Amino acid sequence: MKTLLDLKGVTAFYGASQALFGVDLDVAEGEVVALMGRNGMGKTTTVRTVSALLRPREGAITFAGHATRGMAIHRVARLGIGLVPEGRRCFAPLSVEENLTAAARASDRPGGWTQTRVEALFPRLAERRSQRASTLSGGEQQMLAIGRALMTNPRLLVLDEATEGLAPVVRQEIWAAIHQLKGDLAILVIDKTLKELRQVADRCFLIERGRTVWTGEPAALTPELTDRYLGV
Amino acid sequence: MPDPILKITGLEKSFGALKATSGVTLDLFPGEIHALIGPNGAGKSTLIKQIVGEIPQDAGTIAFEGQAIDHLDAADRARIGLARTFQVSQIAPELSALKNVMLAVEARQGRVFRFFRPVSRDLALTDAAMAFLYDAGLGERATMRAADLSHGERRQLEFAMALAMKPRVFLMDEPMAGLSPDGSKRMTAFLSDLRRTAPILLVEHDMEAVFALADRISVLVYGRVIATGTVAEIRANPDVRTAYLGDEAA
Amino acid sequence: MTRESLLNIAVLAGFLAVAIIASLSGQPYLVTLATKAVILGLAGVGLNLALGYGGLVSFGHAAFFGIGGYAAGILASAAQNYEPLMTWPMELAGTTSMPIIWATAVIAAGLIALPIGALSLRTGGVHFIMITLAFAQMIYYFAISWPAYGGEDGLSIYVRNSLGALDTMDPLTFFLIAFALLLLVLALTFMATRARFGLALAMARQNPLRLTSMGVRPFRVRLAAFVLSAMAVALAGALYADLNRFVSPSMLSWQISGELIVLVILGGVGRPLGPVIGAAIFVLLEAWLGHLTDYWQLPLGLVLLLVVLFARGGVIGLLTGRNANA
Amino acid sequence: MTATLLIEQLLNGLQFGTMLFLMAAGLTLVFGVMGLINLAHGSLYMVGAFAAATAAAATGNFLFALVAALAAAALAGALMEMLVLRRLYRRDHLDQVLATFALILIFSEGTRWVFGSFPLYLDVPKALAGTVRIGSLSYPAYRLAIIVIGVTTAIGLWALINRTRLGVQIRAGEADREMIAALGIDIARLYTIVFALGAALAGLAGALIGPIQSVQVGMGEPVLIMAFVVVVIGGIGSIKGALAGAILVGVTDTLGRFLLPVLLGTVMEPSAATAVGSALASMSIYILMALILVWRPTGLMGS
Amino acid sequence: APLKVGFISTLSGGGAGLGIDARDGFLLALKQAGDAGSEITVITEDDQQKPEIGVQLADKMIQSDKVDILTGIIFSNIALAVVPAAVKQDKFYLSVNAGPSQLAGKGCDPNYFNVAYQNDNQHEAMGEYSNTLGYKNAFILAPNYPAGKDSLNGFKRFYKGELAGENYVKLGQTDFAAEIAQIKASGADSVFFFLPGGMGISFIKQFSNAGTGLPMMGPGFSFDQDVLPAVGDAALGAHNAAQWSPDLDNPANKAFVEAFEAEYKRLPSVYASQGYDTALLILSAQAKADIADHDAYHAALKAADFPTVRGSFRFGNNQHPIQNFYAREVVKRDDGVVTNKIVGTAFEDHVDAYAAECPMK
Ligand SMILES: Nc1ncnc2c1ncn2[C@@H]1O[C@H](COP(=O)(O)OP(=O)(O)OP(=O)(O)O)[C@@H](O)[C@H]1O
Ligand SMILES: Nc1ncnc2c1ncn2[C@@H]1O[C@H](COP(=O)(O)OP(=O)(O)OP(=O)(O)O)[C@@H](O)[C@H]1O
Ligand SMILES: CC(C)C[C@H](N)C(=O)O
Ligand SMILES: [Mg+2]
Ligand SMILES: [Mg+2]
Repeated sequence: MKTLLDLKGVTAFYGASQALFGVDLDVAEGEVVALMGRNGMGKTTTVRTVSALLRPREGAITFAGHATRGMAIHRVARLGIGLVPEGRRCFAPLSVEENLTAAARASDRPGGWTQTRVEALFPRLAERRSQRASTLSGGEQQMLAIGRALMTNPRLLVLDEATEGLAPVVRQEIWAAIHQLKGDLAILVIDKTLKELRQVADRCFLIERGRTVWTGEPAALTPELTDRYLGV
Repeated sequence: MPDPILKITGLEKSFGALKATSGVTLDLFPGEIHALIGPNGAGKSTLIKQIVGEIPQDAGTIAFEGQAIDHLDAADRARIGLARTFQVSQIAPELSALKNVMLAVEARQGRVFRFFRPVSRDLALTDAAMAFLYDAGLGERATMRAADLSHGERRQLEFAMALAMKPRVFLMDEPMAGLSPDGSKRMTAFLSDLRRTAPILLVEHDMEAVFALADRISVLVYGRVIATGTVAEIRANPDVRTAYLGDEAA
Repeated sequence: MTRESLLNIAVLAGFLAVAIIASLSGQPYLVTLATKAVILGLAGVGLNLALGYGGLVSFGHAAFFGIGGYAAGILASAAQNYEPLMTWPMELAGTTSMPIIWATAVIAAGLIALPIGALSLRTGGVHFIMITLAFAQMIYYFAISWPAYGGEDGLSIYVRNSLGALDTMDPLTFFLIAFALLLLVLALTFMATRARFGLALAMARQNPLRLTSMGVRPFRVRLAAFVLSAMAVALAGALYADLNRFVSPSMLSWQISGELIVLVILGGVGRPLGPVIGAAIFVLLEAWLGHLTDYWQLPLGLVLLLVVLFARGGVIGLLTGRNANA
Repeated sequence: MTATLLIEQLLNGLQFGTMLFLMAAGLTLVFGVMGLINLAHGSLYMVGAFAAATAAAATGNFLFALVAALAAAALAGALMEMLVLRRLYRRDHLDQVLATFALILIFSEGTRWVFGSFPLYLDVPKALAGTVRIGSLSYPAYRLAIIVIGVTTAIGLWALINRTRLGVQIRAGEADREMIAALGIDIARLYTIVFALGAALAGLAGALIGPIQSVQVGMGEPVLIMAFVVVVIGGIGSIKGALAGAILVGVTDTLGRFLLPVLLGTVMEPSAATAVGSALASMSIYILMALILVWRPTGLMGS
Repeated sequence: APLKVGFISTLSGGGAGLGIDARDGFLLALKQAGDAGSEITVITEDDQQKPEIGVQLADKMIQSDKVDILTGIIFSNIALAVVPAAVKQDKFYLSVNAGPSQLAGKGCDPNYFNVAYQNDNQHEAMGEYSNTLGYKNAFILAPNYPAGKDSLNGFKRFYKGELAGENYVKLGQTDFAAEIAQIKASGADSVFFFLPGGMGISFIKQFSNAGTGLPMMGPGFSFDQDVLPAVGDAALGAHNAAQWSPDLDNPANKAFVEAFEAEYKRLPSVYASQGYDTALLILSAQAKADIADHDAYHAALKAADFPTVRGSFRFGNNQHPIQNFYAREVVKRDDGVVTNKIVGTAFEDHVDAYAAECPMK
């Protein structure tokens, strides 16, 4: 399979403090990759460098054949990265519908995402169409954030704790959605529920203190590994 | 049976046509963890906001230790002993984690208008705050600016501040959210003991934690309590399974 | 000791040195300039308490500056003309004693700041900026059209007010008086911002919701900061009136509010000595550039612009880096 | 007092209000939508007026003058945004205050340097000179034209912000700039456009006001303060609010100047009434603003 | 003997035009004086139209620059802040423009000379001349500040008709629609207004647009060379009163106007003429006395022995001018320049209303 995203030896800093010490990560077209690690180990930071929200200090990031270092945020996004950020970050004063419209970008491939299709995936959003995002419940906001990322018709969907705060049924819906999307687009997912990650991921990356420490298929994730790197 | 420390009767709140809470009646007894679960948008956070006085209810009454507290504002309610954690961390980003917690200690003591003695030399304050940070698992990060903490670390800070208030009742809005699996495990153990200090009304979507912790569970759907009972009862309740749990009841 | 505290000490010592050397070498005007910078710096320190530490961007502090000025002007001119200040309900005479004038200025400003603050604090953010402006403008127009104290023409004091046996007309003496007050107010604000109150104020600025949930009403904390800040600014106003031996409504104008804000930002918001450095730079630039060209505000604007673009955290930020006060 | 006089004064208030609206609209856009406090908005108004006066002097054509004003102000705005303000979005509001204060100094003194210290001349276009009869009232045609232009602009702008995708993206950018960029939208360019648009509106206001007021250095700041009052009364970021606020301020100010002395005249002697009345009138819009904000802390249509 | 003059004036911001004209007139006279002029060092500073800054600059000039004479202030509120302290320190203050009543009456001082006028004069002169024009029902208008009140009082002191209305506007106001509507409705036969600078420009344009056809009048300030180029034809026909006019027929004035136009490429304003006369006054004193001898210098100033562009000029007991006031009309010259033309004399050798209160002889 063709590599879509590739990170090699990425280091990154917040001001003077280093958060990433050498992350290697790659995602192939249509593949689901799970990024795992304890709190504060650098998962979000990694994802931020992928989206160019944070500039890596060293290392190389390529997406769909383009080196993204130094590119403007919006250009990187237009290469086909749809970000569902940690903490949702819906546009608070805008309505649900406007949140989706703001992100909409026509697809270069057939069967692109539209508001109708997003609302079919999350019927709750249709009910709340003209409500301000700031007054949505936490779960509703999460659905909106995913819908919004899909509206950009990405080749890679990045989900940073996308099931946080969701009711079990909805979480199952989202996992179901991820299963559905799988193959259609590549997905990089960060989540705390190992059970689900194991089912959906093609490969897993473990990171600790800003370094990739292990890569492999979920089946190879031994209890020793999870105990050592995830504490369970 | 002892008297409930918190008793909510017939609480109503509408946003326009939407009934966020509708005739909610609920109580919390000393020493217990009462979990509140329900689908997203069911009104759980809204209920907590009403209990702490952040949004006024349309009807119904809230009693704390047998006294109606409806006339008290949010700050008053905090002072009589209602402590809350927020679903989205609320911290002072430019202060260190330690100072965030020190303020909670200071506020509990009710001594805010002190203009002369520097807080950093107030060992009673710093030591107490430090202890709460360690309880929350954040001791090593005490001097970091809160803004520089990772998401999960902020959740821990949020929790440390609630502890520092030494409240009579905890109202926790999804304390597990954002914690990694090991963090959740530690938190579960911690809460399990904490209930002896003060009872907890726990809103949580992490069913593993809820089933492990809750003495009682109430299920809120579309602003109504559709069931209250023990873990076993709720797990077996078919309505709850379809509305909320799905196949996680198993 | 941090770089910032070293710098702070250097700045204060520098002020003192400049004034004394200028005075000894027969350059009284330089002493006057230094005094002006000290007084504006004092006003800035007061404003900084609300603006920097409390996050309350008041665009109306000229009101308190002017109230301080008018307290000095009215008391002094009544005393100089041997007219009673008021005859009803009791007879009150004017005075030229600085301490009484200072106390009057500070108390008057505090009393006026209380209702203004209480009403303004119902709003926040930009609305707060504008409502404070509104109150200041009301006072400004009142002063212009109220004939009793000179209206737009203002009020002259002629001779500086007195402090014990000191010769206040001597530039250096007056400088030292202002400087001593600056040190006092600096010390007080420094302590307050490091004490429990300062912590609560920081939280009120950064996360009022959290402060409320801890059982403290942000409103009260902010109001206290606003009133204290107004009082310090009024003290500066009273000194400024004495420096110029003159007060007029222009002390109450929105331009003054704006300049005070600019001083604070220029030096460094939320830094104890930021406003003092800002005032020194502003006064120096004004005096120096004014000599060079009629269009001196053009280079002044450019300098200010360069400072914002390239010095985060004002001039202090440029010299010492990020605020370490986490 | 006759009904005609009252109607005329209401029209005057409306005209003053629509003029303020043009200023306030640009401010509220930049302010509410981009989250930027732009004190130099008054300078753009001045730029518009000077450009119009220069163009009119050169060509004698008012339409050409208007176009020149729009172009000059938009250009000045775009440059201001690209060279200075762009670097300040992520910063504290206070840095923006200092930077735009500096820009006022630069623009004012720059203009004085180029055009001298004396006011310039700009006349009402021939077609709009004179008065129009409305019933028993004859009213300056030019002022009526300002009302029409103001209201039309208000509607157009409202539609742009609330009814177009561009508007949605702009507002999204205000809520979370980084996030909108992460969705692939070139927020920097978008902001330059918005800023230039706001600047052009200020320039338009300056050009329109040129024929009836003094075209001089420093003309922008008093209007700027009034425009801020309007923006805040109306609710930040709301075009509808800006229009409502502008008309409210315009009418209050005009009627206050006219009615307060008369009203006070019934309880005190005439010369005192005139003086006290006009003092109160000067304060009236600030009193209005304070009352509104105490009653509705985020303004009439703010959220 | 060498002399140091401190010239504090408004040189930046909206009011800069007036200060710049006064300064340019002042410097022109010194330049023309050749050697006598080069003996005089002039230090100019910008008061930014703020009284406090004026005071600070005066302190600087007295303490550091050690000037002998201060002058240059345009606005009365600044003069009131600066002058009393300066004259107490035994410096001469020569006013190029501001003439507040406080300094003409009880507050007069031997070290204070006003070379322009007392503030009320132009208003009084217009009040007087309005009777000649036959106005019977004037509407009068000024900003709500002390100088505005003095203005209307000065006008009323000599005007004999009825008042259709009296209105104070906000200082700095630029939209006068409300006032104009009131004037229209008042049945006035004329309107008198004191609105300096930008306020006047705005009023004149708006008033002429309103199409009332009522005649306008005012003090010279409302219709001077800082205003007229900006209002174009709107002011044509308006009457105003001043102690000087560019067409005033005397050789000194002809030379002045010509030289000023040649030097600065614009017509001089009344402020320029006042600045020019002030410099001439200093030059005349220089010729007679040494500044080191304060009394002799005072006598030389008091003598006012200089070729004024006003035709005749002398100081009264309060050291304010006793001079003629002319009625002027705004006209368009053949070359299209809008300017003032003398159409009559309002007062001859007018003494201001406060002179009697001044204890000086
Ligand atoms: N804005 C910031 N400034 C400084 N340091 C930061 C900032 N954001 C994160 N960090 C630090 O960088 C490290 C990695 O943080 P990151 O957010 O990537 O962790 P994470 O793996 O996503 O954790 P979590 O599961 O808690 O979200 C942490 O130690 C954190 O304290
Ligand atoms: N201010 C408001 N105006 C309008 N609707 C609101 C407002 N606040 C909340 N709501 C709506 O009320 C409902 C209840 O919201 P609430 O936040 O209480 O849900 P929740 O049970 O906490 O959900 P979650 O588990 O997802 O956090 C939601 O549908 C939400 O959209
Ligand atoms: C220019 C003039 C209108 C100045 C006036 N004499 C004043 O005192 O303000
Ligand atoms: Mg993370
Ligand atoms: Mg919730």
